[in-house]
This record gives sequence, C-alpha cells and structure tokens, in this order.
Amino acid sequence: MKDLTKTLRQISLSAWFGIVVVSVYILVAFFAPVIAPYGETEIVGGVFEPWSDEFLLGTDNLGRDLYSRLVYGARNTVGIAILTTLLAFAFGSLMGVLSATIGGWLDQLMGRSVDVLMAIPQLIFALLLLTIFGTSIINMILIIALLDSTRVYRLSRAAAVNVVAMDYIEAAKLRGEGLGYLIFREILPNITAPLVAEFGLRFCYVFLLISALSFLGLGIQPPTADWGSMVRESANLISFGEVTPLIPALAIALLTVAVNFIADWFLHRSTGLKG
Amino acid sequence: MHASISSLVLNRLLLGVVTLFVISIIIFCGVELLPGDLAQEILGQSATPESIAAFRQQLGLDRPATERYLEWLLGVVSGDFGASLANGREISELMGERLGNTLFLAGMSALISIPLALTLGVLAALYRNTAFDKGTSICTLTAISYPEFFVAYILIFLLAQTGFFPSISNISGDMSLMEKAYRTVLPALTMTMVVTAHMMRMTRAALINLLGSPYIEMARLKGVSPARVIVRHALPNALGIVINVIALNLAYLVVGVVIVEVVFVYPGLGQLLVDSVAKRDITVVQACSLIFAMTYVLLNLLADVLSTLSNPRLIHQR
Amino acid sequence: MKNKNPIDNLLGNAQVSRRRFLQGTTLAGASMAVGGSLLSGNVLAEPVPRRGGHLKAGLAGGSTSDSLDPTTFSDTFMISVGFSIRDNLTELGQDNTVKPALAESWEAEPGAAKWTFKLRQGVQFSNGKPFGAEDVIGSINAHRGADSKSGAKALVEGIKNISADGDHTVVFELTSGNADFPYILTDYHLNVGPVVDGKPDWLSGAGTGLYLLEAFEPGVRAVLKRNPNAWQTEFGFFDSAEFIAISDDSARQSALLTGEVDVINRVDTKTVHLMKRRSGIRILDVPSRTHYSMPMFSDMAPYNDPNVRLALKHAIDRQEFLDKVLHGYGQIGNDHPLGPAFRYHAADIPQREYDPEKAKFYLRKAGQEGLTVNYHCADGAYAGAVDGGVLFQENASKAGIKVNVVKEPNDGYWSNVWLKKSFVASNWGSRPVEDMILSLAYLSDAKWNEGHFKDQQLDQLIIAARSELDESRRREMYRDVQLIIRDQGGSIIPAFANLIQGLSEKVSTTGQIGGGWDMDGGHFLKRWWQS
Amino acid sequence: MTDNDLLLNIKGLRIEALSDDGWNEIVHGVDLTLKRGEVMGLIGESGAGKSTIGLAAMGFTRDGCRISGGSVVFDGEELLEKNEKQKQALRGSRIAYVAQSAASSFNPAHRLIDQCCETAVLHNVLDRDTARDEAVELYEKLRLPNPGEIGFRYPHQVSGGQLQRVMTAMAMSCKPDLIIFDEPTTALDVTTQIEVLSAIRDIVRQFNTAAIYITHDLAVVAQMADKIKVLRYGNEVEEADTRIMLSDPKEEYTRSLWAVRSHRSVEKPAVKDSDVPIISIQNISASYGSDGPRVLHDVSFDIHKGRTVAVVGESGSGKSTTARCLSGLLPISEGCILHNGEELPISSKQRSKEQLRELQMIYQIADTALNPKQRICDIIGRPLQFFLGLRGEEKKARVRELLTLIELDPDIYYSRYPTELSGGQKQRIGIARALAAEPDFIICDEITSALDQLVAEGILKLLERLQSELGLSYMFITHDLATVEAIADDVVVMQYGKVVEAGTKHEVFRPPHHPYTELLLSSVPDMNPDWLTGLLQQRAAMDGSGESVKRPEASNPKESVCQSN
Repeated sequence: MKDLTKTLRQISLSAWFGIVVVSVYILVAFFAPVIAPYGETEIVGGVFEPWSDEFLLGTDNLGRDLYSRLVYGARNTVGIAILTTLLAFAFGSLMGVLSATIGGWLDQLMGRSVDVLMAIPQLIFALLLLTIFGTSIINMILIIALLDSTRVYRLSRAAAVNVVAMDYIEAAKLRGEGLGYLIFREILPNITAPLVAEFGLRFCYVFLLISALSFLGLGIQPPTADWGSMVRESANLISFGEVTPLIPALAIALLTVAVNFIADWFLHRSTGLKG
Repeated sequence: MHASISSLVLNRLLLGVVTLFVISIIIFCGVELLPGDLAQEILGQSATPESIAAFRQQLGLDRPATERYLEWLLGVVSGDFGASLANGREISELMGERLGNTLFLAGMSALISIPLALTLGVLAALYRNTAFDKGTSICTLTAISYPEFFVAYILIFLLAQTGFFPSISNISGDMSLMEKAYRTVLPALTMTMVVTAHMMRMTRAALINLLGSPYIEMARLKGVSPARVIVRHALPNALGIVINVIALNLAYLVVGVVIVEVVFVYPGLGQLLVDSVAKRDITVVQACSLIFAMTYVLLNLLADVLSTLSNPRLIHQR
Repeated sequence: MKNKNPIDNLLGNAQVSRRRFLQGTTLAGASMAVGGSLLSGNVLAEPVPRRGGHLKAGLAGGSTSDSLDPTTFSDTFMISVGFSIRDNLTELGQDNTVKPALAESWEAEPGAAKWTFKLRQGVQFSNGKPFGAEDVIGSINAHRGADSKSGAKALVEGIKNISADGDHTVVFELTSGNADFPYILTDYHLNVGPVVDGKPDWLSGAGTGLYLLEAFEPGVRAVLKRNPNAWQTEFGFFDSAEFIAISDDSARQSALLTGEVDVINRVDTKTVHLMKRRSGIRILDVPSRTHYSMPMFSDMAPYNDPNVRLALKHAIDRQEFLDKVLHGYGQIGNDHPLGPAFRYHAADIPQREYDPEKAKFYLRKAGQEGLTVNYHCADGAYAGAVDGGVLFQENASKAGIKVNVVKEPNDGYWSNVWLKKSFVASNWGSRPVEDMILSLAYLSDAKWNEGHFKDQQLDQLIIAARSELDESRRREMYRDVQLIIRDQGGSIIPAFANLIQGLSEKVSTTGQIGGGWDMDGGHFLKRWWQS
Repeated sequence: MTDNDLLLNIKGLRIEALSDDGWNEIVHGVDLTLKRGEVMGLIGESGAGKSTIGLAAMGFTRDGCRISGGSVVFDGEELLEKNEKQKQALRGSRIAYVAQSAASSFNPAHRLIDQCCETAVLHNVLDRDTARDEAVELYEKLRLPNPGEIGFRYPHQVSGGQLQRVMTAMAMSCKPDLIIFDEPTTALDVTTQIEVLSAIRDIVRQFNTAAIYITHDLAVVAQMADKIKVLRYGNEVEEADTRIMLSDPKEEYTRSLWAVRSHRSVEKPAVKDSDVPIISIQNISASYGSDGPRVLHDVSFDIHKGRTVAVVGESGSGKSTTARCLSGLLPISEGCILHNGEELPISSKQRSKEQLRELQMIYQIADTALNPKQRICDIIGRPLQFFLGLRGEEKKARVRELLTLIELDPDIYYSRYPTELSGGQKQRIGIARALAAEPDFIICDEITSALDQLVAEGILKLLERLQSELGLSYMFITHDLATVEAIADDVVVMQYGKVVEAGTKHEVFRPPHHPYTELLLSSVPDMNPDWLTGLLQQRAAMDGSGESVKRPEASNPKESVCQSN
C-alpha cells in the first residue's frame, strides 16, 4: 500500500495526463452502449446534419450519429489496436528471447526469416495476405500482428542478448534451469522497459497500418465504426476546411500521445534518472 | 580493417541474394494464391471458359507454377526480368523512370527529414524535460498518429489550396530539376511528417542514453559547453544507432510511399506495384518487390558499414 | 457486363463502378436535360465555341496496366484517349442518338440482320495510311473469334460475317436481326485503327481522330495535340490537352479546386454539395443507365412465391436509398432495368412506393409472416452496397421482415457470391440500348439471369423487340417487358446513378452532354472548349 | 598560512540527493582547505561522500544531486555564486579531474590526442599545434611508451594503466592549479598501479599542482598525500598529516579501517596424501572457440575438503577461465576434472542435477549476478525449490534461516529487491543463493574486489565461519594478495594461462619466490608512506627502469571494478 502511494506520487504530470486519457478511453469503450445516445449503425437522421443538441457532432453520410459512432469507434479501434499490438509483442518478444537464449541455428533461422519478412514492404505484404485470406477482423489482427512482430523480435532479441550475458542467467543455467524458467522468470522481466517504450510507437503504427489498409479498401469493413475508417470516409471534407474528419483523427492522436507519455514515464522510471 | 569491412560487405551481399531469392518465392506463391489470375482479371466477366483458356495459353499461364517460376528465375539470373503480362511492355522500360521518380521523392524527403529529425533530436536531448522537449514530442507524435493520406489532405488544404504548392505532383521526364523539386514538395513534406518522429525520438533516446556515460561527465568536467557535449561527445557515439534508424526510415521512404503516390498522383513504383497486384501481373509484382527488397537489404548493409566506420573500436583493431 | 475485379476498389475509386462497358443512348428527351439548377449555362442561349487553349483533365480510371489496345479498354481514362485519337464507324451524339463518324451513312435490310455502311472518303490515319474498308474489318475482327480477349466480345458475337464491298463499303451480316446495330458500333472498344495484313496497329496510337497522341504513360498521363489533318472540322476546339490519371477522389477534387486541372470526373457524391459552393466550379450532373439491383432467386424458396418478391419490393424505401447511398445523385428505380435514361422507358408505369403495410399484406398472402432473409453484399459490388443493405434492413423491419445483412469479402464477390447466393447486391453498367441488358440478364437462358426469373412471354417479347424496326410497336413491346419485370421479376431495382463531372469555369460545354459514360461519353476533349 | 597560499576553501558544504522520498542530505557540512601544491587524501567507504565532495570542489554535482549549503571558494572566488558558463571556463583550465575508470571516461569515438587537447584549445589557453606538442611532452614525463604516437590511438587501443596516465596528461594540459583524482588506480592490477601512482606523484610534484586524491585504499593514499581526511556517511571523521594519521589515528572508525589488514585465517591441519580431493583439476587446457587462442595450458591443482584454494594472478592470467571450465561453461580441450574422484562431464548441460547442486558459484559483481527483477526470497528460494523440492512454508522458513546465516535480518530483507541493497549485502545474497543448494564446493570469483575493505572483510569472515560450520571447500579467485593472505590455505599463482607456482600459503609466500610471485608480492602497497619510493629505488637499482617486468596490460571487463560511491 505504501509502495503504491509512493509510486503514485512519483508519476510525472505528463504520465498522469496519459493515464487519465487512456482510462477515459477504456471507460468509453467499455460503457459505449451507455454513453452513446444512438446505436453504432443506427440511422437516426438526415445526411450530414450539422452539430446540434440532438446530434452532438452531426451525422455522417448515412445519417448515423457521429458522436455515437465515435464512442463505439473507441471500442473497435482501441480494442483492435491493443489486441494486435499485444499479439505482436507476445509473439515477437517470445521468439526474440528464445533466439537470444538458445542461439545457434534457431537464432540464425529466425534472424534470416525476419530479414526476409522485413524486406518485403509491409503494406504490400499485408495487402497480399489480406487479399488471399480475406479481410475479416481476425485475419487483419493476425496478419498485422505477424508483420509487426518482426520489429518486436529484433528489439527483444537485442535486449535479451544483453540480459543473457548477465551472471544471473549464467547462475540459472548452471543450476540446470529449463528454458521456460529462463525466459519467463529471468529474462523477460528485465527487458520490459525497452519493450514498453516500443509498445507506445508500435501501437500507433498499428493504427496507421489499419487506416492505410482502409485507404486501399482492405481495412475494417463498414458498417463497423472505427476511427481509421471514419477518417477515411470523411477525409474528402478536409479539402473544404470541414472539421468533422479531424475529430476521429484527433481521437487517435490524443491516444497516441497519451500512450507514449505513459511509455516514456515507464522507461524513465526503469532506467533511473537518465531521461 | 579493410579486409574486415569488405568481408562484411561480401557476406551481407551473399545473404542479401539469398533473402531476395526467398522473397521472390514468397511473392510468387502469394500472387499465385490470390483469387483469380491475370486472364480473369483482364477479361472480367466478358470471359468465357474458352477465352480464358486461350488467354492463359497465350501468356503461358496454363503451365505449372513451378515451371513458370523457374523460367522467370532463369531469366532474372541472366539479367532479363521479362515483360509485363498485362500490356507486354518490357519491365526495364516500364520501371526505369518510375524507379528514378521514387528515388527522387525519397531523396527529397530525406533531404528535409533527416536534418530536421537530427536537429530536433539533438535539441530535445539538450533541453530534455523542458517545455521544448515535451512540445516537440507532442507535435511529432501527433504527426505520426495521423494516417498518411490524412496528413496529405491537410497539407493540400493548407499549402495547395492557398496556392503555395501544386496539389498534384505529376512530374515527368521533360521537367527541369527545379520544377520537379517544386512539384514534389508536398509529398516530400508528407513523408517527412511520417518519418521524422521516429528518427527524432530515437536520436533523442540514443543521446540521452549516453548522457549517463562517464566520458560525458568527464567532458562536462573539462568545461565543455552543453551543446558541445551533445554534438561532439554524445553524437559520435550515438551514430551507430542513428544511422540504423535513418536507414530504416530511408527504406520506408522508398518502399512505403504507395499512399502518398496515390494521393499526389506521383508516378512512382508503389502505385505500379499496387496496380500490378490488382491485375495479378506477376512479372511486374516480382520485379517491384525485388527492387524494394533490394533497397531494404542495401540500405541496411550501408547502415552497417557506416556504423562500423563510425565506430573506431570496430575499425581500429587493438 | 461485370468486370469482376476483386481488388477493383483498391485505390478507393470504386465510387462509380467501372463495370459499365457500353455507353448507351436515349431519345433526346426533356428528361435528359441536365438538371436545370445545376447548370448555369443551359438557360442562356447556347454559347458559341471558340478554338484554342490547353485542357488539363484529371481522370479517375487510369491504371498502370493500361494499354492503347482498345480490346483492353475498361475505364474512362483510356476510353477518352481512344475517342480523342481514333474514331468509330458511328458515334453517340450529345443528344444520345447515333451519329455518323467514319461511316457516312448506313442502312439495314428488312429484318435488321444485314447492315451496309458507307465509309467516309479521303480520310487518312495520322501515320499517313489512307482509311478504307480493310481497316474497319480488321479492327472489328480484333474483338471477334474464339480466342478474342476483348471486353467487347459479347457485343460482336452477333456478327456472323463482315465483308467489304469495294474500298469504302462494309457489309455486316448478323445472326439475327438487331435494330440497334449502329448503336452497338458506338461502343468504346470498337475504335478503328490502321490495319496492316489484317491486324490493326493499336500500339502506335495512330488513328483518324481529332487529336494526336504526343506522349502516353500508362496510369500517369496522356499528352494530346490537335491533328491538323483530321477529317472532322466541326469539333476539336482545344489546341492541346493533357489527361492526368488521378484515382484518389480527394486528390482529383483538390486538383480541380487548386486549378491543377480544369475538369474532373466522378466527383465524390459526399462532397458535391460543398464543391458546388465554390466559386469558379461547375458541376455537371448527368443521369445514366447504371443501376443497382438486388436480385433474388425466383425459383427458390421463399423467393419462388411471387408474393414474397412483392413484399420485399414494397419493403424498401427507394428515396432513402437514393438520398443516402447516392446522396441524391441519381434517379429512383421502379424494379425494372429500363430507367428514365432509356429511349423506351415507359414513364406512365406508376412508381412503386415504400409501403410496409402492403408488404405485410403480401407476406400474409404468402403465409410468410415474420420472414427472415439473408441479404449478401459487399462494397465490392458497388460503393455503398453495405450501407444500402443496412438501410434496407431498417426499412424492412417496419414491414415485419428481418433482413440479415451478410457482409461478404470484396474479393471474389462476383465469382463467389453473385449468381451463387440467393439474395445479393448487384450493379449493372450503362447499356446503350434496351436489348443489351435484357438479353444479358432477363432472358430465361441468359448467362447472367441473376434473378432466375424465367418467363416465356418475356422471352418472346425481348426477342421480337430486338429486330423490330417499327418505333411504336417496339415501344409497346418494351412497355410490356417493363411491366412484367417490375411486377413479377426477381430483382428489386432501387435506383439509377448519375454521372457527376466537375469543371472549372474556364471550360464550357453545350447545354447537354452525353450520358452513356462519364466525361461526355469519353468525347469531352473533342466537344468542350475554353470559355 | 596566508590567503594567497590558500587555493581551495570549502566551508560547511551540504549536498542533497534526490531519492524516492524526495531530497535527502548526503553530505552534512564538510570543511576542507587546500594550499597550493598540497595533496590531500580523501578516504572513506562507499557512500562516505568522497567523490561528491571532490566534484563539489569544481562546483559540480551529478544529476539528481544539489548543493544545499556552505561555500566553495577557489582561489578567492566563490564557485557556488558563479553561473554555469563561468564555472565551465574554470573547469579543465584551472581545476581538472581524473576519473576512476579511464577506459570508460575517455570518449571511445575520438583519438586520445584530440581529447587531451580539447580543454586547452577550448579555453583558449593554447592553439591546437602547441597543445599537441605539449601533450606529447606530458606523455613523455608520464613515462608513456611511444609518446609521439600513442596520442593518435583510440582509447580501446591503449591499456588501462596507460590510459590512466593519458588522463592525467589530459588533466595537466592547461597546467591547472588543482586536480581531483577520483580513485585513479582502483580498477588496475597491483603491478600496473605502481606505475600509475609513481607517474602521478612525480608530475604533480613537478608542476607544483595541488590535488585531492580520493581513494578507499589506505596504502595508496599513504604514498600520495600530504594530509589525509577520513570521511564517513558524509561527515568528516578526522583530518591529519599523513604520517600522523597512519601512526596515530584518533578516532575508533579510523582505527577500524587501519585494522582491516590484520585479519588472518586460522591455520588448518595439513592435507593427508590419502585424502581424495573434492575437486581435482588434471592437466586441463582450453581455448575460446574451436580455433580461438588457447587461454589455459595444462593447468592442474587439487582442492581438498574444508580448505580454501586461492587462485591468484593479474587480468588475463586465466584464473576466471579456470573457474569457467570447472563450472562447465567453457569446454576443456584436454585433461579432466574429477569431483570426489569421479570425472565431471565437460559441459554443465551434461552434468546431473546432483553434480550441479554440489558445485556452486559466487560472482564478482553482485549487481549482475542477482536478477534485479526478482525479490530476495525468490532469488534464494529458487535453488531450494529447484534442487531440494522445498515449497510453501518450508521454503519460506529455510530462506529466513539462510538470511540469518548470512547475517541479514529476514524481517527486513525477505521481500526486498536487489537494487534496494548495498554492495556488501548483495554479495551476501549471492552467498546465500549458493548455500541454498547445500553444495560442498563453492567457486568465489573475485567476490570482494568490488567491495570496500571493511565490507570485504565482513564477507571473508562470513565465508570462513560458513566453512568451519558447514565444511565447505572454496576456490577463491582474486588478484588481491592481501585477501589471499587473509583467507587462503593453499595458493595457486597463474600467469598467461599457466600455473606458475602452487602450494600451501606458507610455501608460496615464503622466499624464494618465483619471479612473478615476487613481482606480485612486492607490488602490494604497504601502509608505509615511503614504500613506493623505496620500491621504485629498489627496482631501478635492479635494472634501471620502473617498468622492468613486461606484462600484457589487458583489461578484462569482468575484472574491472565498479565505480564506487
């Protein structure tokens, strides 16, 4: 308890900002049906109605309430991005640590495979795979996670190689510890800092990739509300100085900044007073 | 020292060739697995089974995939990438100018973004944890959290509709360099917005990470000014990391521009690749993918060589 | 005819499908006049065109795999290039009637199965070759034959034989009578190019057209210059032109707004209203024969009961569909494919309205209260298909029908869903003449009878109307056709789409422009002029 | 004493450090005065505030520290009132600093000469060419080999002892009035240390430079300083002239520091020939990689039950390599290792759990030997669970027992993280972890070299107690002969991967020595202030050079000592 209050007291202002924003997003995502005045795909008004008491942010091209879609969008967008990033990190860091720990042929094989995957342009590869396997949300999550995990692999391998050189790993090896213990108890806890810092940026890149895919017609499919495709759907309005498309984009930006603030703080905390 | 560098280069080039070979197999299989083939895509619904068969026979698509791949591979090994299946033009002719354009855009973007990112990164490290640092951080993060096409639209709204720059960058061979550069400003700025944040943050992080080093404290105790500490003492040691990050982003500038090309109607390789995937024009897809992969491999190699050269410990043996 | 391209909308330009492969013609009816309020010019006296100037056009529908070979033409960019540098035998005028082009005149033998075309004399291709009958025969033959790869193969299937009668007369023999044959020859595939040894030389770009191709980069641009030796003198106002392929909606729009280009096609319906407000921008909004349909298998339960079909037809709000899916840029459909833009459209047939009560009534009659149906759709069918499905779901629920909107993958939609699932979203491109669409999709044994509607009387009517040369009898027949399809057929046809072009005020057009395909049917460079 | 003579006058210096609980005072009002040309020794354990005070003399604090009170007057000017720019002008030119680890304090990216000249050029004292010439002169004075050429090397190309001298040259480049030496020889081998010490002493005297010499090694400070100040926990304990301080320390604490060196282990009965050694190393050779250089040549020695074998040698002598072979981390190419008469499999992976359990290891640097993300109870508990199958309450009780055994209060330390412990405490946890496996043989790899003498002393005593209570055998790897004398029963001296001399402690330490043993023994600093002078004279008399015995001056990173304080 004392530890907790102490930790809370040390949280920097920017990290607080991040935590508050992320919490609000999570709450909104969780209580979307309660918060949103209308349904996610419900058609409730005319086309492109202006901001009003009835429709806080107006309506979209089908007459759906934009505010409600924004709220539901939190669910889909944040949910998918988090899930994808987590999957990428789970897979990438596990393989990275495994490569660093076992070394030898596995390391070589993984290293070369990742080289190959990274050398193929990500967007094109995603496009190819999504076209082959179909654009369901599950497929999208898995494919983006796979492509993203290559970057995580590199990072975690590099970090783990340093940890593996530590004496406590040698001590554990000399004890005859199994691979599972080495990875999950000894190595992973020591590479969380760089991983978390990377998480912030990767999280944001997942958004970008999803919305880039939606630009190419392969993103999250309508009528599901997600911020990336909401930006895409109304992006044309920007040319006329309309602010509507800015709102979902700002929602993404705010979340990105918030997540990175938390990541920065975490990194700062775990590396001492360096930053 | 030179022996070690050249053996590194040779080693990596060999590996690169193997990588390219594997990629060509993956891409070939990928395109094969795509629903539909070139015949169907081109004929559309006007296709009858007979006409599709005739078409396939004409293009050799009726032969087994392995045979076609091997034939393609033999061609590539002897320096012949073949011709586009869709419109019969030679790959080299089809891609030559576009590759040049892609590199030109990448070059322009790099010219703006690299100095910008390095300067911002150094300044952010110098004034770490100040309002400047936080402000840059927020700005760059916001910039990268906007999808590329959106950044492009905003730039068009702000800079093209007000008449400063053209909204489309349809450069062509008969333009002067200045005109090309002028027309390429907006796409280059868009790419800059996309890549600067990563390079800047990594530069800042790499520098700050070094600030705890004893030699940095030593420099400060020698009476070296903070700016000189960062530039003269920290930066050379962060070069290895910075070079690698730059290489990664340069690679992105070359291979990741599909969307910017579409929005600004820029005649580069990305659009060609996407169109060819849509048409299942496998020879063009292969050639484009290999060029992109080669860019990635070469840039990484270059980064490794440069960061080796930047590190006296690696080139001056004991 | 469908161009089933799974990644068709890759570049986000799927707003108007490129599947229409024939532009059509209508009678020069009052209904064809471009909506009065949209056009500033048409209330004034027809302006006098003047020569000179350079036109820059930003066109959707260009691709890096484009080729100058007209057998591969499928979208606006190449169609416009084709019509600028070459001519057909006949041409659709701005009033959507057939006009002579390389053919000076033509006549049919009774029964309309044999057509003789007199060719224009003294015409030269831009490469110096004199134009003659062999060029026509070779160019048309490029689309015929078992190994033809042409998109026009189905169009020319009805040609049994082409022969020359002297240097400047060509005789077409058809397998069966077709009163609309001159219209078919206006199709954008059927360009005439210089023929050497029976093979047309497409790739050089040589033609008889008003413009010469200076430079061509597939998917990027085409540069054109007026041909000083063109046979045509009436048109061709601009000295030179550049077509720029801009596939992104927003980029095209910005290019027009910033003056980078003078004209664009396919203005995003979402932002037309904002575009209109800009000074110096003019919107051309032209009704077309492109229509969206919702076919159900009439030979399969529950759709085999005509009452169920009627119930569903009454359970959709066509006006809302038009307003929200097309943002009002179109015409309401009446459950048959011969919309107001067709020559033989029967305007007297009453419009079917959204009527949940009637729908319930027919449901009761069919004993299908509480009907649940699966409606399969994807935006690959047409942009907004899923939105349309969602709208239909809402409408139908008021009639007690539960519609499950099943979203299918875009890829392979045309091969895996359309014609395979019992109730789907579909989209038909412009056909110049009634018979084309009817023969393709409404004859019992038609390859693409998407509604599985088989009716002997309808078959007889369609075949008889095809070769009927008597206007009024033909009109009568097509009226019956429309009634049968509307009341018994297997498709809901909610709306016809408009073609929307954006022009800067620097460019002028006649009050009426062609509506078969966008950009004046692809003829805009010839027909428009600098203000 | 006139004001003119007074170079540095620190009064009531208070320094605070930022910790989790806010600002804590770590230096509590220390006074210090220094005359021109005078050398003051600052001595104390880790955490005494030596370096902090040394840096404060330059008006400098590390990140996370701040000066909260007192005054620092340098040559009549108050440093604490100067702004950063003014202080920058002073640093390097009038007050210079020599850091503990030259290897990490030189910028790896630049040539030595550029770094040496940077200060002088930057402060406009000299132009570049003159600065270079002067630097070469200084190299010569500091007796560096190839003075004209060495500056063009990069730091990694130069050995630790030479680097430390180059750093002194760098500090001298502007002929400053004051140099702060912060433990300049702590990371060096004893033999190298002598060269550096003599070079520093000569040059400081030659230029009449005042110096503050910070160290935890009394014998070293005795050679260098005119007067000594003893610090503890940020307070001054006492200050006096060197000779007085050595002969007649007033404070109890000072005396305890002095007394550290007097510890001697109890004599054990001689080994009988019939005893089977617990570990018998027989003619082992090893190399890194299949074609790497051979690092061990035909090494043999035995370790008997209940005895401590000290393996002594400088960096690169192969002592740690022997330990790695023994633990099965490095494959031996020839020879064999017997454990209680049975041959041990070469690789640890092939050894049985029982074999692994019986042979434990304690590492030099406790920081890297303990997983910072695991609690003490998990670190010690893991071998209990892994080898002995203890779980739940049983395990908990045994962990507490082990903590008590290593003299740490289980109530306090049970659930702490290693980062919350001091160096000595961490090393004790390392010992407890080894003990948890209930081994019969422990390899101790330089386990005290990173620790303060008092703390090291405690660790040694603990090890001895455990040995007598549990009958453990130790292989004790060290480069510190004082430690050997304190704890060893048998001694093995290694050089270049070979055993030079082996036998009981008395046999080895009693003359006649092997020349290398002689060199090692004579290089151990003595508390006598005249020892260095005497030794240098003696060696010069023998062959006319201070660098008579040529050794490779490789610095093994594992054996470099962490910066203390």
